[in-house]
Amino acid sequence: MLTAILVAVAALFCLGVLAPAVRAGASGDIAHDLVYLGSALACLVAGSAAAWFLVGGQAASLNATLPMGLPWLPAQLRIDSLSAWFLIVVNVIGFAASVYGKGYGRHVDEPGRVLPFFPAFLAGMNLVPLADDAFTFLLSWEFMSVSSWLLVLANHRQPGNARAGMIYLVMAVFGGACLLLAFGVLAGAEGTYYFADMRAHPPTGWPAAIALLLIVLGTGSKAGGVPLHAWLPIAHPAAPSHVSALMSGVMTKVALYGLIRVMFDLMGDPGWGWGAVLLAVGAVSALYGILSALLQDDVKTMLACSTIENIGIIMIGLGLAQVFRVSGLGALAALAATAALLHVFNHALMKTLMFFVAGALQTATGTRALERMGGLIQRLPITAALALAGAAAISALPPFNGFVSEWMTFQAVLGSPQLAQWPLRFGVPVTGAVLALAAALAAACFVRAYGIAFLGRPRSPEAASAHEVDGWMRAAMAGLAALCLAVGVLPMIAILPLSQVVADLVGSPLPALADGPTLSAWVWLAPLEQGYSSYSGLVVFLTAVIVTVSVVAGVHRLANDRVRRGPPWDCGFPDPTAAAQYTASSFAQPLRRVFGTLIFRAVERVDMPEPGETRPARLEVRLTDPAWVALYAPLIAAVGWITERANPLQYLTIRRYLSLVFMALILLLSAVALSR
Amino acid sequence: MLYGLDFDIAHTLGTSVLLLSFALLYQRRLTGVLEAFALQAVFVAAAAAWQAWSQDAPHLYITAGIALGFKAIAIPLALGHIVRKLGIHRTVETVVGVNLTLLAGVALVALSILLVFPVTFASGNVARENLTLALSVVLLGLLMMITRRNAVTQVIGFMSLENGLVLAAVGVKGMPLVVEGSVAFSVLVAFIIFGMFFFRIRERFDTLDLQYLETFRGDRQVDRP
Amino acid sequence: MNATSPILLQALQFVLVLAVAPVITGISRKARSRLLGRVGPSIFQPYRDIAKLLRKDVVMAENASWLYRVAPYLVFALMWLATALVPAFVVRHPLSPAADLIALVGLLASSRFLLALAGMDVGTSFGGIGSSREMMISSLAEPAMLMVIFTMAMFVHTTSIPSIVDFVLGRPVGLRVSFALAVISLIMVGIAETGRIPIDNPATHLELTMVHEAMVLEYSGRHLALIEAAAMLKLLFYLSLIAVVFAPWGIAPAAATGPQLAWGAAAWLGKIVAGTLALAVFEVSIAKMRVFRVAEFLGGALLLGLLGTIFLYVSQSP
Amino acid sequence: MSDLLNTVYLLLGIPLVAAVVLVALPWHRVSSILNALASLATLLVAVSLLGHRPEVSSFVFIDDLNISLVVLTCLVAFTTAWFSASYIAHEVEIGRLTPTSLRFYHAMYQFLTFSMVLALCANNIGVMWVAIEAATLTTVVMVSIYRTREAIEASWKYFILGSVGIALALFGTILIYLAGQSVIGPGIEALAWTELHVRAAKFDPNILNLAFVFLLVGYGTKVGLAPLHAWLPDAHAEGPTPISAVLSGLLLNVALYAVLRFKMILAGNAGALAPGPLMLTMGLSSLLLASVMLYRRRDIKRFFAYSSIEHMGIITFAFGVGGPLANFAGLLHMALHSLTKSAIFYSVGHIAQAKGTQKISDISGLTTSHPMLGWGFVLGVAAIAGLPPMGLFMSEFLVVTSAMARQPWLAVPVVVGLLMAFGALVWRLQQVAFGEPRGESAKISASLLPLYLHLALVLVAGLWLPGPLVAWFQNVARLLGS
Repeated sequence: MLTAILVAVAALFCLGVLAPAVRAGASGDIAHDLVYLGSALACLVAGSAAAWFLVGGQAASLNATLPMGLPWLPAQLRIDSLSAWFLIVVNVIGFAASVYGKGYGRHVDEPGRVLPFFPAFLAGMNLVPLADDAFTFLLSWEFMSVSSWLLVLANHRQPGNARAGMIYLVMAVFGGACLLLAFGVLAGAEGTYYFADMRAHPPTGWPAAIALLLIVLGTGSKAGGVPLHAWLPIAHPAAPSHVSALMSGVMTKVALYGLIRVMFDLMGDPGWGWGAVLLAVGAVSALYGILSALLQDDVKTMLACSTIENIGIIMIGLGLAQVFRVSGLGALAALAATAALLHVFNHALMKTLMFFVAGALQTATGTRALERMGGLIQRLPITAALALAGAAAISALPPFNGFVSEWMTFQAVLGSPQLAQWPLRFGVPVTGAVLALAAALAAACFVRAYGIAFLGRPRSPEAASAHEVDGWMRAAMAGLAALCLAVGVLPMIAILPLSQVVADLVGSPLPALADGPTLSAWVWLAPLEQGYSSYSGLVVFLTAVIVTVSVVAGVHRLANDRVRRGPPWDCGFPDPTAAAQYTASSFAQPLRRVFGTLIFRAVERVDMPEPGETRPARLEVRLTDPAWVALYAPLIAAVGWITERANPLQYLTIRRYLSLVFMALILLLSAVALSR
Repeated sequence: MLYGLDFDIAHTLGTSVLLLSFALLYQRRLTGVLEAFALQAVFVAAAAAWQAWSQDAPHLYITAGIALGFKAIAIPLALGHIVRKLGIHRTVETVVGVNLTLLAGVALVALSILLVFPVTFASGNVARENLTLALSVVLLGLLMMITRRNAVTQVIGFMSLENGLVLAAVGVKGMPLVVEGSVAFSVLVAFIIFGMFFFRIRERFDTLDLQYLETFRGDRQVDRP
Repeated sequence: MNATSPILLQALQFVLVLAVAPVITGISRKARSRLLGRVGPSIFQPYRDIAKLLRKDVVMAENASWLYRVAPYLVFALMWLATALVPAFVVRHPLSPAADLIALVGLLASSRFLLALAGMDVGTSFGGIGSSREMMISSLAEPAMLMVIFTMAMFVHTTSIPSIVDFVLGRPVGLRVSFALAVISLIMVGIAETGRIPIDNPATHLELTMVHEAMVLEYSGRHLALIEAAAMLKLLFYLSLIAVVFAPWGIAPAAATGPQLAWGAAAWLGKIVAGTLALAVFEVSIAKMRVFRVAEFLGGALLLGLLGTIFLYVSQSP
Repeated sequence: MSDLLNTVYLLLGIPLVAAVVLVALPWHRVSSILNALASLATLLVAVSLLGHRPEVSSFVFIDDLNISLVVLTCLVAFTTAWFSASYIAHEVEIGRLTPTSLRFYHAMYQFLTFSMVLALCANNIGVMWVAIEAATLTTVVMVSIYRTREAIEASWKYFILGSVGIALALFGTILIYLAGQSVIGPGIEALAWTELHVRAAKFDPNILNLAFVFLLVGYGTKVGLAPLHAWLPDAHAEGPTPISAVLSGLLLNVALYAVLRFKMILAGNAGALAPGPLMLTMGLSSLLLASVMLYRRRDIKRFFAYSSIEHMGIITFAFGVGGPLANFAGLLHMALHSLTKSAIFYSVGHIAQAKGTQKISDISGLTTSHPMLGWGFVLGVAAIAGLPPMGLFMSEFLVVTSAMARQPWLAVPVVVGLLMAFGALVWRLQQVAFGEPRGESAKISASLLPLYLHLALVLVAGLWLPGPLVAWFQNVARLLGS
């Protein structure tokens, strides 16, 4: 199986190399089809191989050694349940993205800048979970960053994208540097970079703390955890939509894979404090992310911000798993871990779906600004229906998949009374409250987005004359929507493969699955004990369907089902122009008043024309990212300051340079003189 | 064999070279600097010749010859010519006060003694003394290069630094390539002086010509990130 | 008479809640008018309204989309389902494990989600106002509700209502600080969610004040009937939720006999009617708030809920 | 008399003869081709050294350390000559260079090759010193070849600082001889590497320490270590680009090679103080200073000159850390840096010619206007920035991790410096390579093969290293000690 995956990865690399050649040699279209269909195939192979490994489960892990890198450090590759799970996530989404790209790629400005790097990016993301030594891990990690950076720069002519790419790559490399140092600590003085050796003797005391801090910094910054998130809403939207989907839906998860691998696997028992750190970061990220999403006007930026929220939710799950694990509460740890890993999958599905929708909107209307859309449910009915599913899923509404993982996270939160540490006993419920708030705000956020984009009347001629997107894109979106519903209705299809992963991760399986997947386990999701807290997507879904059908039937029997069309009533004052309808910013206004002024220093400025002026009044809303103000801006300023101060060194006179030489000489001489 | 005398003479010559380095630092007039340097060159030549005799290494006579002919006579003349031709005003402009420079010089000598002192030699004290003196002369030469603004004085500083090298080289038994080395250096110095002629250096090395100092600093205005 | 089949009871509850919901609304209106010194309509007026609406034609804006037409049915169905899943007269139904408290909140959220979208469909400014305010209110009310649930669940270690009921019934009655806080918070949430004064006024058409009404302004005929019915069900949902979670006394145990069932039903009716009257008194005794004060109101509810959970440890700590 | 059969003499002879011939040739097209051919011949001879090593003679020798550097030098010299053929042709067209100065240029080029190879192969510290001085003076002259005021000031600066460096290095050399002759006895043997390395243990440690300081400062000036680096940026910026390529790619390495040789002597002597700390300090200061200075540069060649300082700092740091792993990393980084940096200068040369300017702010959108050149540039800069899968990622990984293994805290400033430099590189890279193309853009007819050849080598090195190379490096790394 590992071989199959490696072959697929190699194929992806080859595609990346071939693409420009084919473009130059044959034609762009051939290259296009070759790349996207090829990557779809490769993802299919790799994904099914990983799934087969996980479900078939005859071997705990498979190893392979490639004669690459340094002679005494050949690349170690290994697949175990954890990496298999993440490989499944990567490749399911990769497959969808390739199919989508088959259609969407036609609308990219400069395909030549996308085709070579798209498969390379996929390959990089496939390699990270496979890496079994620090060098290979970092190599593929950085490679993943580089290829996605080039994809971010794909439409490099648009203003602002250069800045996006710059910030993105620098932050990515910062994360990589943190990981490099962390692995240096883990490797210890004898410097063995194999994960196996690190696992064998994990550090303790200060080194362990430093290593974990660096790991959290490195992976957290890549995953977009607050306060290192600021690059994410800038970079993810800049890429073409199918790439944004991969970056937001998958790459952030791969980053979390690194976190899990080190904290749960390599470090042994890092103690509950780090779980608490994850909880805190997760809570802040969740709330912050969704609030900023709620205030965005750019669809893709909004989605990127909501990614920050979901990363927060996953981190909360991981933090809970960590604290429960070290407190010896196996069942709860398993529950929390399942919730987190399930949300990894769910969020990948729904965020990708939503980014695909954003791409469809962009191709249909040529804009990403909500304020220029509207009424698209009429023009893009199918996309609208699929988008509705995605929005419901990402707002954690039953019977979709988002609800399942959040429900399980809540169940895990409810286990907090069994914890011994008082800080956690108080902290976890607060986290739960934040989580609840985030979930509710998510619903508001996506009602706003969907309502403004798809409902109402067209706000721009482009929106009025939009056309439904092509079959490939619709197929990709439909597939993902179907998966969202399927996982929501029958969570077992995802939880069952997860059981092995969780068991390996926290050392104890999910109690519900202790005695295999029984029928009741399939129907009733009762993670802890049968009869207690339980949820059944299937039953809810079926009953809802039955009830709805009977209601429809009943109402149409009882009532007269005549329908008259007329102008909207609107309390008797139908507004003439579409510009008068509710806008995205006006929709967000109440919540902006409640939260925005506090967190984002939101400033609303109404520019009201004098009587007699004909220009329209404008409402201008300015938001500032506190993390940017507090962290990034000062750093940039500091660099500017230092460089400014150092710059004169370029303009000294020769005599001064000679004196520098002289000083150096004297210093070294006196050092030698004093060294004995 | 006359070990003591050998030692004394070598020592005396070396010491006088060092003293003349101080004299170079002390001089306030350009002509005076030139004379002091010529005298130093003479002593270096003498030291070389003495070593040639005492180690009976005839090739050192060549070194002595170069030192005498080139550095003690030709260069001072050439420089004097430049000084007159370019009409460089006669006084030496110093960066830090002369007394301060001298103090620094003393400190440098102390440092070199400190450095060489623990060295133990199979080959008698000759080399040790020589080494101390040579090291001091080298450091003093460098000091002169950086504490004098005038191009001529800087060249002279460089050459007295090189005198230190010669002193060290001849002091060591059977050092090969000394001649080649001194020749190479004469070439180097010739280059420098030629350059000063060629580029019309009035003041310092780093102002080839006053008018365009700014153009090269064009790198200064910056587009920020 | 032996234990009747659970399926039948479940079906019975579906019918029962549907039947009772309008009269509860009727009672609350009647009570309120009486307290205001008016005679007020009969408590059965809501039935007539719904029937009338069902008979009327639907007048729909030209640009109304399929979502606009589908929404009322789904909203009503989900609300009905949710209300039917809250144990009324008997503790455990076959469907109860399908949705614990959190899932019930989820169902409500789904129906609200659809309704808010439907409000924005036609693209009138009223619909927008309504949806935006509705989502703002719910975004605070929902977490408050969840905190109340946490308070119960952390104490009882479960979120399924039957287990909670068993637990509460299974031990001597003792008023706990947490529960007091929780019930207050839950009442505040209920008031907000069911669009009563001081959050919203079900009987206003004044743009500054209305929330729910603005959202459904465009609806007419059977669609409006469904939405009205859903609103009534929502009121009933909260009443019976509070009743069953905080005062489950009298409810019939699982596998109950006829008399137990009858007694259970009677107790339930009594409790919700009492709740309705209390609500009416509360409503007439205070004034409607500005929309932006709602945040503070619900923020208070959220904090109370959180306090409740924290106090659990205080009361629990050895 | 096997010395005369020694292949090394052939290696040295070819460029010397070529230099003499080229002085005589008036036609610059012919001479540029001849120049390339001569370098090719030199390269072939150098490669033949890999097959059988000539026995050590009293004058020249080949061992694990210098063989790889010799081959590298000849390779880069050849590719640079190839690149220079097209570059120079363009310079003549636009009249920046006259045929007469070109005769000079090509002869000098061969002489430079000769002196660098001599410095590498010399089995005599005196000869090596002479060779490095010769190389310096040659480059001084070549930097000033454009005769612009900037070029002249740059070469003058280079000349003065270089001369002082030479003088100090000579003093150090004399001291080493002094240390040697007291053990080996007077005479030429006391200057031979082969002797010095074997007998190092018995030398007087105090003289060795003293000597090493002078050698470090002296040759360090050539390496461009801060604060001795002042000549380097201007010399790179103002000279013809092929010379910048050779300077960055080769001459710095040669000077560093000298330092390493002396480090080996100290490593062989128990009493001498570890040179590590000194080199660590110099390396770190260079790295940090360069990473800061990178930000305000507007001239693209000066920009990459500073990046060379940065990388020399990294290499020196690696050797300062010491130990087999760090030394290996240093050697690897040396080789890869010279390949990458020369490749970058090739592309920069073409860019400057295509755009008619060296101002970064006037260059943009290169991947659009000149795809092959632009992407080559992107690859090169990505490599120099240490991005995978290029080789420098591997060497930098090794540098940092080996530093972590020995002095964990030192790894932090290194990483900070690397990040700083990285930021500047990416910033400028995006500015030059992406965005809307601006300004004039002439088509360039030059072959980009040298550029892509180097990049391919660097890429391969990033994924797989040939066994023998690793064996030599490991052996040398052991000799370099800690």
